[in-house]
Amino acid sequence: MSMVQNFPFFSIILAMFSGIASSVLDGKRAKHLSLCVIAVTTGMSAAVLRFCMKTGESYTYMMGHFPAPWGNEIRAGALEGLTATLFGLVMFFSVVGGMEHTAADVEGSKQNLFYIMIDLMLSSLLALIYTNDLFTAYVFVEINTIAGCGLIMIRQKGRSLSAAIRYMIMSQLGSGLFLIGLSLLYDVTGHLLMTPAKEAVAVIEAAGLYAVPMLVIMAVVSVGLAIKSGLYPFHYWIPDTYGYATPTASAILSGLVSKGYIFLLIKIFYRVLGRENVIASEIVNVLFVFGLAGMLMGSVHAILEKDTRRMIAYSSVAQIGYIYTGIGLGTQAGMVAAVFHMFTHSATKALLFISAVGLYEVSGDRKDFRSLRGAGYRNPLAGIGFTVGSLSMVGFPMLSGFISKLLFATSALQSPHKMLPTVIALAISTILNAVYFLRLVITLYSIPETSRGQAASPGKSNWKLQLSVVCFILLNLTLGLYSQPIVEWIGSGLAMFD
Amino acid sequence: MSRQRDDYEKSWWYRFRKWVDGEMDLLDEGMEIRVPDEMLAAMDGEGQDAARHPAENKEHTFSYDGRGIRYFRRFYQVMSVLLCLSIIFVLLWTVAYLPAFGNAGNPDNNEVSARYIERGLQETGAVNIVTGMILDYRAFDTFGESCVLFIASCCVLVLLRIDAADGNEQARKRLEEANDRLFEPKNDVILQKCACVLVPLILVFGIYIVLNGHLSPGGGFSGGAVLGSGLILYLNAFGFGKTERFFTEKVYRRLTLSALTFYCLAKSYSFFTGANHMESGIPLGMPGRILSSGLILPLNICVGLVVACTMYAFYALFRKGGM
Amino acid sequence: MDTPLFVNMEETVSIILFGIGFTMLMLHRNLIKKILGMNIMDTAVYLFLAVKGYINGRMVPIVTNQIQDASAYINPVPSGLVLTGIVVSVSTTALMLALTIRLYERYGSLDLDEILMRAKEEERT
Amino acid sequence: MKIFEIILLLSLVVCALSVAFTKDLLTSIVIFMSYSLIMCVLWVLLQSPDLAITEAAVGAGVTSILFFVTLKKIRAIRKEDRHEQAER
Repeated sequence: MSMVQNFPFFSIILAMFSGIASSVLDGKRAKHLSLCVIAVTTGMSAAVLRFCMKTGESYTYMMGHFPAPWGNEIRAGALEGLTATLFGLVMFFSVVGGMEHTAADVEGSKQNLFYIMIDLMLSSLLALIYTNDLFTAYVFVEINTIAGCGLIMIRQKGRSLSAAIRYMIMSQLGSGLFLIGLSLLYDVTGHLLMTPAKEAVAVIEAAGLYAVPMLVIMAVVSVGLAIKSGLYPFHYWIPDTYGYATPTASAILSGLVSKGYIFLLIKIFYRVLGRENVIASEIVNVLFVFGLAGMLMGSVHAILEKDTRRMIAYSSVAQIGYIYTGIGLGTQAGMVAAVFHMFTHSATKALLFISAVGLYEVSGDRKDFRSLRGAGYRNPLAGIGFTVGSLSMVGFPMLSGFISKLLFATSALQSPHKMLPTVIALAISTILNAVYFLRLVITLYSIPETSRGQAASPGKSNWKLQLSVVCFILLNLTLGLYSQPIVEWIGSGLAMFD
Repeated sequence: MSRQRDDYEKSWWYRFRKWVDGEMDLLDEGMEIRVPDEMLAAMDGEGQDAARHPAENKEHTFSYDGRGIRYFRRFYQVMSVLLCLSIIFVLLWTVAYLPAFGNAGNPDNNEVSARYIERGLQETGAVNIVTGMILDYRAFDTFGESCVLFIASCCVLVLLRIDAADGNEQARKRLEEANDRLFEPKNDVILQKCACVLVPLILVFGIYIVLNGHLSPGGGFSGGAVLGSGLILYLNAFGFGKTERFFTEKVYRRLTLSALTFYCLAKSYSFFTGANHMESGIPLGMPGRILSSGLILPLNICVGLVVACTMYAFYALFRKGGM
Repeated sequence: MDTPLFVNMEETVSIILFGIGFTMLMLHRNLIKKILGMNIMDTAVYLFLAVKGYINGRMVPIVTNQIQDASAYINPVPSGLVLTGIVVSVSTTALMLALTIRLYERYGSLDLDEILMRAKEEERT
Repeated sequence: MKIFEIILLLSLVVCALSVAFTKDLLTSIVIFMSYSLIMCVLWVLLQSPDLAITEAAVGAGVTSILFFVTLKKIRAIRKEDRHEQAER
């Protein structure tokens, strides 16, 4: 067994341990520790990705002395490595970009607690990505939820407390449904590890037993995770949550946390329930319909919104809708598109949140987007970042959003029944996206009518934010320009799932 | 500039520009500013005026808001009741198709539980099979669970701890208000006498549960909770002055840190050796003895410490915003 | 008496309890009631799991008299899962109660709708 | 034994419903505590003493204490508010 194969385990344990150790460090040391750990785990995930691409197959890793159906297990393949690497990058840049604001938003003696949340969030995301055990997934879903709640309410100003309780209530509804789904699944299969559970499911399906319970399990698990990731009819907590948290937290919550749950859902579909069974059960069609509704309604809400950060949050609702539409298409190409859009969205949304903060800084921190008029001149780099993010969301060529829209359109063409609604919704939603994002961009570059611009402090050189904006832009361009190999990696990673 | 069209104000471009400026909505009615016609018709004359000029008369707009919210709430409630009923119905329908209760041939009684029972004693050294399972076979879950407890206590710290060290006047005032213990009658004799008898018993019982986790029902979690409730009783009877002598936030942090660190290192060692097919080299001892079953006993003690400290910390933080 | 719902009456009851808890968590406007509902929902799932481990006429999974036969003891797996679950639910309960205290300090109400409305008003002014 | 189990299950449902419909918060917390205890007895019947002991310590013990403290805290805050209003 080569050393690289230990890396998934090392990265999870390292992140957890740094969280535990941060409880006795002061804020500054905790921050450095957390940055180091994020960088190291990202490097490890990249090594795992390289290893899996080289050997061309995935591997499982025993957590303890006991093999598959008895002990816990984690599993790493190309898709896991890629996702973990990308999540690590996004997390690192978000933490760097929002650092100054974190220091301002969080009380002095509670700084280290913020970084504990970040560390444990990282470890739970990694565990959700790598896990091969359903109950481990449940435990880490809970860690993820609590850490997310901590990240929201650590800025105890504005509406963040009421946003946090709303978030907790919705998440607990989701967790309850997910847990009862797991219990039912354990009841009919007798396994908690994904590989033997899948074999048991295949036996059950072949014998035609337990048809009703299987259907209900699929429905309940999907609905539970959909509530937690904020699919359209369950999206009420999203705007408050993303709009009032500290910038790092908004970027991480919108970019990574909801994606972690979606990744888990895809993993359960492929590795436990079996893709054919899920497609045959019509559950994907339900997800498809809600995804389409989310695509349209999220954009409409965003247009009616005046606060920039809430606007970006509503746009997240629309993007989550895209991802579920991709899953709902039920084809391999649709799944690839969904995963690619997951990456696009986590890179772009984090960029938008971080650069929006950079623009607020120079415009006197008011909520209304009109105060941003001319901010693009006062903080040029953040303006460029925001423009790039908006264009990517709209689907401008060369940027990552364009590729994912292209993938959605081509995959829609392959499934005849769902082609028309997908393409129409894609077109309408693109236009709506263009309307509200371009409005913001125009506002940024219009000359302020009064001399209010001078009143607001001209951009202090917050080099950390600038750096992270540059890195995010580069990440976005990389996803857009080198999409071919990434799409191939996703394809081969999904193939390893079976 | 020279020539402006008469109907410029109605043109789309004008509207678009206004909308870009955020002064009106692209949709004709301006959703946030004006009230739909039916709503206006339903209101009386005074209300109509008020609704037309929301800025002038705040209270009336509020009543409109209230009505909208009430309609929305009614709709939301009906929909949620339907949703909940359908969930219950669907799950009950599922139960009808599940394997029968208490039947040995059910799918969940398979080779997994068989191996836990038949070889658990030899492989983990624990007489209590459940403890052996959660601390050895499926130890990663249990480690995650301790982390849930840890992060929850961190969140409660964020929410309720009040720091007066900065010399912040407001914080000090909040600290005084938060400590409601000050206003209570002290030295309640009945409570103190009872506590004198009960606290040692509870603590001894808790320690027994923790130490015998691998031999009898119980273990770190239940024993820790018992210990924690014993401490809470002590606190209630004798006040913070007594407990602060041996249990401050510093002690809490150090105990939790060392227990979780030991847990983390021990489990990392066993995961690492297990995955790389090496012998762990930890003796399992004679099954049934108190000093047996390898790492399970120290792990139980660690978990017990963490749980006891966390439960006490929850209570102290709820009570006075500090420890 | 032989209907499946009666044979599986423990499961039936646990599902009903789950429904009650779910409805309370979703619909009750009082935060403390919501949290109670969450607890009821969680314990209902644990009851469901614990019932799954039971086998008629078998013993507690603690090795006694050196008997190590799979047909002597009940299934230990659900017990382990529920033990983990109970601790998870007590942590979330503590967190949500702490949030409730802070919300009450701030907005002076336990009613979630009222809290949300006051939060909105507070922002407007 | 079956009868005893049926009675316990029915009383669980009754307790849960009365937690949901009781107006007074303190009463509903006490009922919730008894709900936990009934659950604990049921788990003893289902041959899982590990669960029963944990539920008795955690569910009926610590969770209920936390609920009581929260309620007490809220009442204290309410009283303070009233005092302040009276002073004005």
